[in-house]
Amino acid sequence: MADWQIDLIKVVFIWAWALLIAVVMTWVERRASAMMQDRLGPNRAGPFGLLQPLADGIKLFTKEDIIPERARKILFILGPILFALPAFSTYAVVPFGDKIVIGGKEIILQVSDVNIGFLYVLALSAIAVYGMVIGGWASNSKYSILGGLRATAQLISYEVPMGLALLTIVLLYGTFSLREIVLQQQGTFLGFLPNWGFFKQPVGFIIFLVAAYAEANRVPFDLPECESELVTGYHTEYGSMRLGLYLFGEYVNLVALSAITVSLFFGGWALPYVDMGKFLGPVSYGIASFLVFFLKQAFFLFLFVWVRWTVPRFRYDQLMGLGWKALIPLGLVNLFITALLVQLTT
Amino acid sequence: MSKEKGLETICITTGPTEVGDYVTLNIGPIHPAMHGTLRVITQTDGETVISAKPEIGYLHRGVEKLGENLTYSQFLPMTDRLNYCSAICNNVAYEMAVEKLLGIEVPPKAQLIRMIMMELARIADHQVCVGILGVDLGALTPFFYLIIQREEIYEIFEWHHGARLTNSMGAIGGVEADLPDRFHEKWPKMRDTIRRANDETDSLLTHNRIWMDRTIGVNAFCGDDALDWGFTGPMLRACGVRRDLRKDEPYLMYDKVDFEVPVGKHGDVFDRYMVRMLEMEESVKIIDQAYALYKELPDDAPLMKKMPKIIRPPEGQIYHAIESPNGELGFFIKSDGSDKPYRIKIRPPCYMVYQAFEDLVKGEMISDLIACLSSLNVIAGELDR
Amino acid sequence: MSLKERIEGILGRDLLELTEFRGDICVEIPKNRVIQALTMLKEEAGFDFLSDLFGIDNLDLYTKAKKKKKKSEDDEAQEPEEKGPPPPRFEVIYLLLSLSTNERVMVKVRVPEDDLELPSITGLWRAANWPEREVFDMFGVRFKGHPNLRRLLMWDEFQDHPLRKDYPLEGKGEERHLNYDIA
Amino acid sequence: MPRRPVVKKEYTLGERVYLVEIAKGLRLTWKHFVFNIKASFRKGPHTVPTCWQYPEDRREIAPIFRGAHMLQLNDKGQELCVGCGMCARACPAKCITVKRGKPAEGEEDRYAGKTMCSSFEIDMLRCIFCGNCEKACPKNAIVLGQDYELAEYEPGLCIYDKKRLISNFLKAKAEGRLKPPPAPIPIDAPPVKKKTAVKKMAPGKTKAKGGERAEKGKGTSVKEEDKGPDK
Repeated sequence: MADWQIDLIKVVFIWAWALLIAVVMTWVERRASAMMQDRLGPNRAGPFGLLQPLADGIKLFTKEDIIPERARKILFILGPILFALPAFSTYAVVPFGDKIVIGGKEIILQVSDVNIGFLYVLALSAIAVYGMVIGGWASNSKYSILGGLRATAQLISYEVPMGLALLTIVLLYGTFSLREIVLQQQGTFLGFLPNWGFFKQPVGFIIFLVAAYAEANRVPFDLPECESELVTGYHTEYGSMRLGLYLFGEYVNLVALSAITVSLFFGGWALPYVDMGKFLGPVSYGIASFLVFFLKQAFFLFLFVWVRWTVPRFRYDQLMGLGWKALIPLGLVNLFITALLVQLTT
Repeated sequence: MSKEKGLETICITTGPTEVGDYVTLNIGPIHPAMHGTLRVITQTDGETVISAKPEIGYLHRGVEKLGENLTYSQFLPMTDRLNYCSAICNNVAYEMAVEKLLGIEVPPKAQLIRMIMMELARIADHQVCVGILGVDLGALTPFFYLIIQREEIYEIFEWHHGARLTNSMGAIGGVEADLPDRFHEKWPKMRDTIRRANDETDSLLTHNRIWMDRTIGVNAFCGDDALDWGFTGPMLRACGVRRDLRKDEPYLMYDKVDFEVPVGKHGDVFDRYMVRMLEMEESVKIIDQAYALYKELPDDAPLMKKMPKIIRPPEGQIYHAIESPNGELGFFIKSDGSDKPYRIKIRPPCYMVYQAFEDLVKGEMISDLIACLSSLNVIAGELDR
Repeated sequence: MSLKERIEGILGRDLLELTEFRGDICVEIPKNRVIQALTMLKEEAGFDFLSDLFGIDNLDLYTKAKKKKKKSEDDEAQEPEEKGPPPPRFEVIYLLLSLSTNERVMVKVRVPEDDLELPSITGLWRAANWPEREVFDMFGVRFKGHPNLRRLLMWDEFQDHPLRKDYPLEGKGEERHLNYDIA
Repeated sequence: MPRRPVVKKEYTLGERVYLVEIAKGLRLTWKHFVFNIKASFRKGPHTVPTCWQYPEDRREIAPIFRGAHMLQLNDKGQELCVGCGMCARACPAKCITVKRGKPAEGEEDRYAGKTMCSSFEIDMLRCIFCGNCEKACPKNAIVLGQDYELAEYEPGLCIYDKKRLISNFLKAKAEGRLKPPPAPIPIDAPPVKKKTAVKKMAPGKTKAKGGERAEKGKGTSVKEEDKGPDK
């Protein structure tokens, strides 16, 4: 097989996989929240209600597509696409496994190992905000525009702490490439802890996690769509599959963010203390590393759901206050200390 | 963010001053956070509310006019539709008003049953209010923990008088049924589950900093302002005024039971929430005591006064008020000696509270407007009548 | 000193009538002295809380009384009473409450049909704001000095006053007229 | 600007850092999650205690529930309704229309009374399920049953006629969901003076007056009251 064919397969596979997880996530969200709230959740369509997302998809596809009068038509159509695309594209740099040897050919389980993977992630998450603000603006509705504006302010504010948290990781590992970082996290640290970013950078991890919640517009940071205040915020006027794209993009975003969390702070595909490569064949090793990665990712995906159904929502000014007055100073101090330590130890 | 207040005041004072620079945001009557059909026309400067004009009447059904055309016992089901979260309190308030007009007093057992049912209804009402407050602030889970307990309460209602929401409990002159077996069976267990649900709500919300930031200091209100606006009930008590008709003008057998009146300090959303949470606890205590009193009475103790089939009160006018979950619920009835009331005026508690809405939310943010509205527990059925 | 005596002492000449029914005291005050009398009650008698404010239409009461009289006195000529000015059709009742003593008093003001105006007491109690609007809405009594005397429950274009006794229960067939200005 | 009391926010350190309380909350939701997951894997219906799987799994309805109306028959299968129209008069929603009639020749034993209702219609779209009709009924003929699924595809079907009301009864009888006969209400007889004085109200002669009038007006009223509505 030619290289481009392998790349194509990888691209198709990871897109399909991300889509699948996102689809299942909508089901997990509803079932898990139901279980936390002493309810049952959707359990009619298919076994355990697993076909519910499919039914929802069919519903969304077959609904009438309404573009409100006096909406900016082109932008209105562009909004959801701009929102969903960057979320998908983030997967390009996520190392979802180590490598797999098929037919003597070593395939790295990553679409492309860009040496500036970090910047790529940050840049894409910055683009996602356009989807929201354009959708909010084009809808010609006050609720939507408020949601769009909130989204802009929130995402821009939380990109800074996110960047600061990521910078500490860059300082630690000295590279921008996600694959390199994962490789450097193998082995142990201080003799007994796994050599994970989480143990080396707990503060950075917390900042990153909080910022990730804010970037994903999840409770407690779901101000842009805050259904009790802004109806549904920036996508109030959307219907049919355009709405579906927004909702879906959110989950794709979640999957991407938890994948990045895993590769930066939790050692990616590697198991702690155990080197799977030693006792597994090349093919099974590839699959195993992929599964390990997925399990770690699944934990964070569940955490997203779990937190959502536990905490209330911030207010706009409190959200800004947390970002600018707590996370950014904390991130700066953390960065400074990390830089100092790195300088002293090397 | 304890220093958040500073930022907020800057926002308010430096905002544009010309009217044209504000955004008019029409919240309601169809909006997820407008319980029932409320409508608030707000002018906002960014996220800050400059003015908020409540418009009411979307659920106006002319209950008072209807009352003038129905007989005294026919009007009873109409009172269910006032505050549908605690219909029993409306029923009892109306029944007691007519009984006052007739000059009769119901037998003690009936009084105790009414008390027990009213306190159950109060718990149910507060559960909804607190739960909805959580929902509007983004915490959906406590709502379910509370609403499950409400279902248990509704089951007792159903077994007592056959309806869950629109209860139409009792009749003029007493109650028609003894406490159901369900109550005897369930109450000892239910007392604990109600408390457990409250504890769970408490541990999910009360000390959570996000919740505290969202509620503490949000539309705080002065006690004397509240009295000037005619606040009653939990809203007034949250402002620090200890006033509870159950204590001040005891009716039924409230003077025989021992309970506390929880009082807040600042009248902010947090205090309202806490007052309601504590009141549920007090209601549980009241039910326990009333149940003990009830058990002392013989099984065949009378439940009803002997009433004529058609009630014709003498000419005159009375006003009778009880402490409903939202505050003073009063019925003014003027009789002209016929079988229909000449004029019925309902004094709904949230009517008075809601008219101060603009004062409550001015200068706060849109999110606080929503929080404020849910903490007022405005029930459109009661407000518009 | 009982409540009755206290009220009598405070209101003095402003007290037109004091009735008691089942412990509820109703005081009638003259129409042109509403503010003064209520201020006195608020400041001197300690009735510092306005519980409610509402109107009553006495039309049916009078027609009924007239019919009764006619029936009882048959055809004997007893006309002179009907020639006097008709009794004021409307009443507005203020429900006052004393927070310190927990006593309630109803203050009644009669409003004749040809002079449907009362001074607003929103300056005394802000709580009177919506109730006054509602009385205006339902009975057509105008309150002078009210900050925002618009219809409260009925829509603005509505013409009648539905709680008047001559308004039929099921309405006069009005339909809501909506004037959307579509640009 | 309205006056606002100054509120000082006094947080403990645990509250200040967000995460402690959030962790506590997470523990609570986790507990519920595990409990319900375990419950949902148990065999049998209604394992998650708060959820009823509605069409298959129904909650118990109280026998005195106020649902769809039915016209009762007595043990001999005779119609109890005499068409007196008390229910129609007691109805606050004015949804009942009754026409009184005489049973046709040779059909007298189909009816328990001397008269019967030649037509009986209840407009379920107007009905508010208050139960006043069954309280008013002197023969205990109309009762509100336990049916609560009353949706129809056409508005016309929501007007229940006599046939439908009787078939409601027969259905309920077949399913054993009949309403229990009303239990007598213990009534405070007039000579008994009240023992507990809560309100300071003169008993007044109004009650006696009202009672007299009622007794004069309708001989039956007191007896009916004695029998009392069910519940």
